[in-house]
Amino acid sequence: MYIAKIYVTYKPSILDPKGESIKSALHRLNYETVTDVTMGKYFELKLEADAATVESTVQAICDQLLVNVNMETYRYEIEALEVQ
Amino acid sequence: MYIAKIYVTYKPSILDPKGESIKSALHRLNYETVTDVTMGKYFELKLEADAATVESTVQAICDQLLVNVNMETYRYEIEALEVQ
Amino acid sequence: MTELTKSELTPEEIRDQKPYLAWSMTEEEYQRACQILKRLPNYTETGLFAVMWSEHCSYKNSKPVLKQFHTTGKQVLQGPGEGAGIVNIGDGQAVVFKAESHNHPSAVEPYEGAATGVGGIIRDIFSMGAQPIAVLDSLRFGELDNAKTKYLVSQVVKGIADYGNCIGLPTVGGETSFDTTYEGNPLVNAMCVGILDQKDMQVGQAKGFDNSIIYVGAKTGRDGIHGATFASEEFSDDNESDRSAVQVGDPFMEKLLMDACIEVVREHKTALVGIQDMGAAGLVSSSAEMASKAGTGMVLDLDKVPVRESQMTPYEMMLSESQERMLLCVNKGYEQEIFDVFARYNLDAVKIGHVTESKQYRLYHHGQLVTDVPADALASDAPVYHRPKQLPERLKQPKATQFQPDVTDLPAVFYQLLAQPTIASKKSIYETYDTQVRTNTVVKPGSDAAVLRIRGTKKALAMTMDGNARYIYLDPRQGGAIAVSEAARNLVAAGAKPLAMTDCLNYGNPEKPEHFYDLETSGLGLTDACKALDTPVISGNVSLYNETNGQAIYPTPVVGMVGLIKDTKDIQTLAFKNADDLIYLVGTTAASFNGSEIQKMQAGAISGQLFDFDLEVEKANQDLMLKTIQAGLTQSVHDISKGGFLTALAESSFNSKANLGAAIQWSQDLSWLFSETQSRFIVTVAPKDQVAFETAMGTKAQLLGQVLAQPEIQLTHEQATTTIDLTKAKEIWEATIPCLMK
Amino acid sequence: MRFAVIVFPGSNCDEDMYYAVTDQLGETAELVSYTATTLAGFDGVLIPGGFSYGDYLRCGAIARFSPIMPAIIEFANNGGLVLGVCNGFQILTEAGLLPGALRENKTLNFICKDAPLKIENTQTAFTSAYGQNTEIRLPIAHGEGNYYCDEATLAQLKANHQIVFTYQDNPNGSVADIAGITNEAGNVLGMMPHPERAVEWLLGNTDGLPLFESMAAKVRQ
Ligand SMILES: Nc1ncnc2c1ncn2[C@@H]1O[C@H](COP(=O)(O)OP(=O)(O)O)[C@@H](O)[C@H]1O
Ligand SMILES: [Mg+2]
Repeated sequence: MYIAKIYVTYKPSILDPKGESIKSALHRLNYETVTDVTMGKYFELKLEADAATVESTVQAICDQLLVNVNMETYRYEIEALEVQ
Repeated sequence: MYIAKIYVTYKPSILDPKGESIKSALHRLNYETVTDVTMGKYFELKLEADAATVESTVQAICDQLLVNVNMETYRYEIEALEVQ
Repeated sequence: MTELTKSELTPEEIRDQKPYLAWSMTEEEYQRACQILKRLPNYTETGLFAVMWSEHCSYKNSKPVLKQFHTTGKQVLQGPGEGAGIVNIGDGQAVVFKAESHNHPSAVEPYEGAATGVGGIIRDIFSMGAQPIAVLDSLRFGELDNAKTKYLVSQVVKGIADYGNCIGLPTVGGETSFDTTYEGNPLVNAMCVGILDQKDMQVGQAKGFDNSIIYVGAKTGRDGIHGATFASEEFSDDNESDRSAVQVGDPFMEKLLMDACIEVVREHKTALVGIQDMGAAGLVSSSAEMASKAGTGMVLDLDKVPVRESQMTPYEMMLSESQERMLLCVNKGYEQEIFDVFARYNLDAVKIGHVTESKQYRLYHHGQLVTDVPADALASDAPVYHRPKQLPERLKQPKATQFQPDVTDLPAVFYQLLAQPTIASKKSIYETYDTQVRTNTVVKPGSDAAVLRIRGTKKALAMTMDGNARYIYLDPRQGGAIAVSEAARNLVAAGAKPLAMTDCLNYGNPEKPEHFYDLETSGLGLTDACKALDTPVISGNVSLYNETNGQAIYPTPVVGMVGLIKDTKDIQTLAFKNADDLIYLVGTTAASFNGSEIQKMQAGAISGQLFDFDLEVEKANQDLMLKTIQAGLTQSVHDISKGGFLTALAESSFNSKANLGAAIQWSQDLSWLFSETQSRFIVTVAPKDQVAFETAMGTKAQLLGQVLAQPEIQLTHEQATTTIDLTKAKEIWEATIPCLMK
Repeated sequence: MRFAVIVFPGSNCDEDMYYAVTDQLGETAELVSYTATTLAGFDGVLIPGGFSYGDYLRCGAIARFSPIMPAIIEFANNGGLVLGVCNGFQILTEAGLLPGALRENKTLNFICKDAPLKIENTQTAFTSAYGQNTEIRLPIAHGEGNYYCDEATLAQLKANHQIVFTYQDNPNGSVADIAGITNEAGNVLGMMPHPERAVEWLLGNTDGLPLFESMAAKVRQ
């Protein structure tokens, strides 16, 4: 059993209206020290896969479904879970 | 300069319809090994704060704005960035 | 000079390496640019010429076709050429509308492509000083039998929904159809309608020497660079990855921009000279056009342009298609009051240049002159091509006989027809659109046309988007005329007098003579009907090169039309109102099957020579229908289109509040229940109005039966009665698209 | 009576609300900017639908920090009538004036249609003009109207009769079919359906009008 943690964010050139609007809200709340906000997606997947294939499966899932490769990039971490 | 990475997910007791819908989509795509999907939000904040206050600032930002504590939980990591 | 500009090719390198070919600029066009300048253009200048001379910005291939359009009428206040057209609706008010395609961006990135399509067309409307009141969307996809198409449908619909819902404009109508021809090349056309007091009319001109050019709205990023040339190219599998950053829409920003611009137009008339949105080819297109139209020149200081990313080159800034930006020309000395308005909306407003006498278009960057070209050369003097045409192979010897449907098991055929995605209910799509925000929507999606009242008056506007490409594929001229007629008929059915139209001309590569034939000939067909029905073209948009791997879509002109309802009491819907009302068929039916839905369903594809169509009959039927509606003699009116009489009859039942049905005596051939003969309406009339209605309509209307209290169609033909279960039929009709989308 | 209709950046049902209480109800109203800091002189506060600040983080999350919010909270705490519709409801929950939260619809889609509703409590300041056990239809138009609260809160809502409207045919997954609730004191109502869109025969529905009539009657008492 594995858990994959996947972080998806916009590519640098893509407008991130959410991040912008959160940043201005934080400035209005006097968190002036915040210079940059990006908002992305976070996925946790549990997989019953074996060590040999888990990484390629996670990658395929990202490319095919979770991530819009036109606009987004991603990174992931995979951890083995103790089987209960 | 610090970077805070913040992960927000629904509390475990709350049904996550997006996660469920992604799981069924993955099953339709024959990723049968995926047993569980949660989807959350991921924020990256850059802060010009000092070591003494950065953590409390990040916590306050989460509690006040980024997270709805009625239904969401969060965790975060803070890293110092090299000043350029 | 900065690092980045240094790495750009020199004029000589451009001449030798010809990067412009990859920007869809031909060798002759490059030579033409050299001649105009009497020197070699630099990198930025070459980019400006390439994008401004693209089909998308210059209409260089379609201009000869557009020239033939019927564009005048006493109702027209502003014809084609500005951001949108304007039509008089009396009382000092006007309606403003335009349609636009976003096909290429939506094929690549369906959510953002569709969303920014909606955003773009809304900007066109408020750039005329009008308050947008409604959005419509016309969508065409491949068959719903594969995951890719389902993905496109869901994302396009979500993109339209999210943008319109968030900005707070109701999406009130449109059409959705499915045909294999659109598989690699979906069509996403959006239309926006606005209202204006005639005293607030605006134009996108930069007049008056030394007046200020002010940039407002979102910051400029590297998104969509060369989007306009990209829209003027065919798709092929090998350029899939080679695309610049996707444009992301920000409807929240646009809401602020819209409100601020309308405030400026209404309340700062002395300050404002001209206003234009930054659409395709962004800053260069808006500024060069504003100067060219006014016969002036312009100087812009690119260091003042608000940017989102660092180290942007002049080339990138000028060609960026970042969304939610506008360009204003403001009288010298009045800048501050304009800045103040935008500041209240938390929007950037920055003076980036001024109008000059010289007619030159000059750009400075880091103190250097980086562009110095005649403004007209970029805009009004772009090349125009008269493309050769050739009768397409498919039209050479079409089979004259009409397809004969097999209706042995009539209910079964009918249920199957209702399960064709093009016929099936689109509720699962339009229910994701806010159709009521602004509380003017009297008739919501699902009827022939949407109707919005004009607050404070007795008037209302009816609006629709229509176009049956199958007919045009079989007969470009007649098909073109039918597209306009059908739109007008939908408005008449709602109780409106058609006023004028806009269009999206979606075609294949015009450099191929057969496609140019389709474009030109269907254009003539549109014109025939525009003249006959007095619905001039007041705005529109051309989308060519809709091809994937060399295969073009059906020639698909989409017509957007708006009509005026003088008194809200005349508003009609297609829904049956009361049991025992009489059911009439207006117009005559013939065997019209080539190009029909039933031909596609039973034969697998459309073919043959299109059925006959008579514009004079169309005009006469519409006029009489409208007069009779205005006389208050009708309970419901529905135009008959795809699927024919029986489909239309069922739709009137499905939309009725009390699940009403119909008893019908049919004396013609049974299969003609599915005929798509044009110029027809189904009308219900209260029994008390029978005599008056029949007197008014004369031989045009034929009594076929009456409305039933229960949900079934009892169809009597040659003494035998067939019953169609409308509860079952409705279930099929409503479940089809949601099921196919799973 | 005099209503304040609050306008946040991104509000888009503000004018609809304004026309509902002026043109249709015949009372007076004023559009009040989010930058205002006082509500002196108003008898009722209407927080309209829309997408305040784009609803980019969570619906209503950013709007609740607007300059007008302290005045709204004070107005509510003094017993003034506050109605939040759609985005207004979301803002009221984010601001803590109402319990719970609104999440994405279980269908994951925006839904715009008429929803049949049951009025669970006709004794409130917002529903007294409706008859007992009335069933009404009001338009809904939202992507995030799925009401959530924990068990304890739900029990309290029930015990205090704070649940005012429920869906007959739950469209969005709301806990206990909840479409609208009041605060404990009963002077703050949040609801997802749009009463201001149902006040005119021409637009096909007047089921929303008694809600505003109830508010006006309460103020005149
Ligand atoms: N994409 C859409 N957006 C909004 N409304 C739509 C859409 N597609 C269909 N509709 C609604 O459904 C009705 C029926 O659709 P359709 O069968 O395509 O129309 P028609 O044949 O009358 O032109 C349309 O008149 C319109 O009100
Ligand atoms: Mg129709």
